[in-house]
Amino acid sequence: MQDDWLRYSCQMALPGFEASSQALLQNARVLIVGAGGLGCPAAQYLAASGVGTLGIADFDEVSVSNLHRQILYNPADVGRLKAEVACARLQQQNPGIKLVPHMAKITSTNVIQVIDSYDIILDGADNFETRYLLNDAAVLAGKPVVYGAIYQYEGQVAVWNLPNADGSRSPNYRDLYPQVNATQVPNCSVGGVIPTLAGIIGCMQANEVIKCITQTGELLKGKVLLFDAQTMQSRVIKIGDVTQTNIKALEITEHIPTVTAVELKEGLNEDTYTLVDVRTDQERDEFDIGGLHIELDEVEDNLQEFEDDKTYVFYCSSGKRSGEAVKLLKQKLPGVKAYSLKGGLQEWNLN
Amino acid sequence: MQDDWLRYSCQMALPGFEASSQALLQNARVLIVGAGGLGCPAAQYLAASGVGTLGIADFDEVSVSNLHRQILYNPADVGRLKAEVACARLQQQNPGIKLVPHMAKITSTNVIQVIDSYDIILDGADNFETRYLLNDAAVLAGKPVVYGAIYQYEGQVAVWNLPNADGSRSPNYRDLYPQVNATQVPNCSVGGVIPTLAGIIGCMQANEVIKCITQTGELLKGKVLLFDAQTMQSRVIKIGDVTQTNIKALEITEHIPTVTAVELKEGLNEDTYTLVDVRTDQERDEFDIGGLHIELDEVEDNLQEFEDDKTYVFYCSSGKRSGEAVKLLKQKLPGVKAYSLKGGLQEWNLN
Amino acid sequence: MELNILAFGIAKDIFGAPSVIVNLDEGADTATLKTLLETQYPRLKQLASYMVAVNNEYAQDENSISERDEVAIIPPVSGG
Amino acid sequence: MELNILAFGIAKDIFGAPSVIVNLDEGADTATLKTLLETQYPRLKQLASYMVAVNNEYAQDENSISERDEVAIIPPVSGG
Repeated sequence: MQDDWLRYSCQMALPGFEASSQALLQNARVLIVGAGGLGCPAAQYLAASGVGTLGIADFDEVSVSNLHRQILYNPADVGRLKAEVACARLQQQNPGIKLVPHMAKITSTNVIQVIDSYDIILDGADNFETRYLLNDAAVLAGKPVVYGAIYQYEGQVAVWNLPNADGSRSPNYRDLYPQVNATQVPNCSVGGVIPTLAGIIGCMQANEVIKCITQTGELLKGKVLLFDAQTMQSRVIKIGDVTQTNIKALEITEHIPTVTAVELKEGLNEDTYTLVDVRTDQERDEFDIGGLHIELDEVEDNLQEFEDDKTYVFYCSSGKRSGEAVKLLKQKLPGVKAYSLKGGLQEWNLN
Repeated sequence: MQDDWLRYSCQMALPGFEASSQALLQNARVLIVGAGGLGCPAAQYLAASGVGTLGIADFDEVSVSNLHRQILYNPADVGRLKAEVACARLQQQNPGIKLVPHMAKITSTNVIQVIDSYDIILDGADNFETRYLLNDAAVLAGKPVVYGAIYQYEGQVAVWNLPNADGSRSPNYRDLYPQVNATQVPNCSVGGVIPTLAGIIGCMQANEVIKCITQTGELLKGKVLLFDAQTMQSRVIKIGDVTQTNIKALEITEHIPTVTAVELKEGLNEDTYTLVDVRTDQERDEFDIGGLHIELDEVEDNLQEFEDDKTYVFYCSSGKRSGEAVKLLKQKLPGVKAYSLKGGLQEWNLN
Repeated sequence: MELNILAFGIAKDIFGAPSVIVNLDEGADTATLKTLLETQYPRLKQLASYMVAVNNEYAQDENSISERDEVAIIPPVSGG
Repeated sequence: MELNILAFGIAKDIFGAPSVIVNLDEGADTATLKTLLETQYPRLKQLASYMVAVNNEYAQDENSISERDEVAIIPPVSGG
């Protein structure tokens, strides 16, 4: 046993976990996409257990409303880049591993290059676009994805795109959900999420990554686990052995035109923009900056509200839902000018 | 909504989770016993979610072999008291809560006083003696215990001693296991533990604490959840609605006589002590400091080896197993002098 | 037959309940169930896709369903 | 009857397998099963206590067991 492996002695005492298993962890390169509710706990345990190279991809900054579940961050970190803060904290936790921050947004242009230097991708994203992009890129590159997703009290975990003995591949995310209308599925800032669920699902993802690297246990291959934190019940749904999908190319990432809070304030003074609030009634009741109010999932049914000669600025709390609204408008009403308020009302209130 | 509640907005958006639920968390006082594999993740999430008063009870120091699963600690913390390090780290994570370190070992003398100022006890202990002590004290004091335990790839979670509508109490730990022979059940340093299991079970405990405080969801009351990280299967075993136990007093904590590594080295020079290694064959093969070799679970069957006129010093890696051996000897052979090497070989090798 | 349908995630909101009962011909296939549900709950169709699990297995459109089966509707989840 | 007994935790080590088959009279009670197992595996008795779960319910000594039941032995766990 190497001297510096005292740190790992309690996992190397496990039946089926040999010194060679620890060496496999040490040589492994894992990319965590999304350093949020799922990525934080997953990264902590992968760093602790000695995964040799850990990439942390997130272009977002720490915000106050993240802190109830994103346990790598302190209030003092608000406004700093998550990938940087996470890497610094994890490096203190385990100085013996290599941490690589990726601060650029993952798009169809860079995804293949980013995942190229990793063996396994942990999908802890908070939006469908990134999930599909990672899934499709991993299928094209022949790499496994350890998937996790949470909403309110329920979570999902699975391992996608593993090789079968006959050369075929196990199911991937598009076997489960071929495509999704993102404007119709609320995210955590709308429906909320219980922080402990993020911890449980993130740790389950790290668990599957370790099993995948060390080739121990039985992976969630061709299956998806559903967990309910309110009842503590879980069930495993069998999907199948072989993927039925035929993914040949990436979907091109759409550019979402944005305006900053400063630009918007100037523009409003000059009467340039029409505001559209896409938040819920409840959020609207608490605070708003005026304009139309059409909840994100109602925008598609209200396209007649938008006129070709006007310029619309959509807003929500963080910029995520307003971004989805702009994407929808670009697709359905390409003649209408639409922007998303960058950073949402959180950013607005800081300026 | 209070201004400082922006931090909690994503959990307050949950159905069934009101501003009053957040106030309940803020007013709650939770004692975490054991700031180890279970206590670290549980404390992180309880601090993050805004539990107003969090006590952290642990008399142990951070050691290198903790770091693979005890994610609040860095190598730079090795040798420092876990309760102090944990409280400092958690206070940075949430400056809006009160953290109370308890560095004294919990015994039958102080347990009632320690738990008195808390509403709920989270049992993240690493030994049976503390588990029974907490359980019995909580039953006597009428407080719920959120229990978690791990070994290798398997974990257990339950909530003990909740009030029923008719004034009776739900089952407690002694309904499940009336008593245990601690020398016969290996702990994590013998059998190992996968770090992600600690994370999953610790987060499940925090989840039950939050449900218990906010009175949401369905608690693991009268039930125990079993989780297997190798297969990701879990099952919930029904125990019953009402406890069948009748706990009237605490078992008195036995004092374990110890010698320090320095004292032992001197004593060995003077031929005062006979050493007894209670570790496994595998551990013995790697390194030993001589003496008899009787694995902890074999000591009871080899009592004839011990002579009344000799003084024995038992040793293991950390001092936990040797302590159990000394307790067994005091009980079975009260005429034999027996000590435990404090801090085990880890301490020996530092001196 | 009367079929009890369990709802997960956003399907609970769409159904307005954690489970709903639908009437279907014995042995009807998954596609028929989906069409019926999407007629009663148009927001389900707007999701673009969702999983139907029968006895904890992913159900293809052509799989038939019987009264004793446990049927669950599991929509996509995006949060992280 | 032949009864398949699932092992959890340290019981896997004691049995030397994740499950074992024992022969018992149909309708025998839990106490009889425990005595039989403790005779074959003395280390089980040395634990001082362990849980027998029948169909995911805690089995009292006097509960009888039938061939169709799922029986699990769940010993105590100390780690944290």
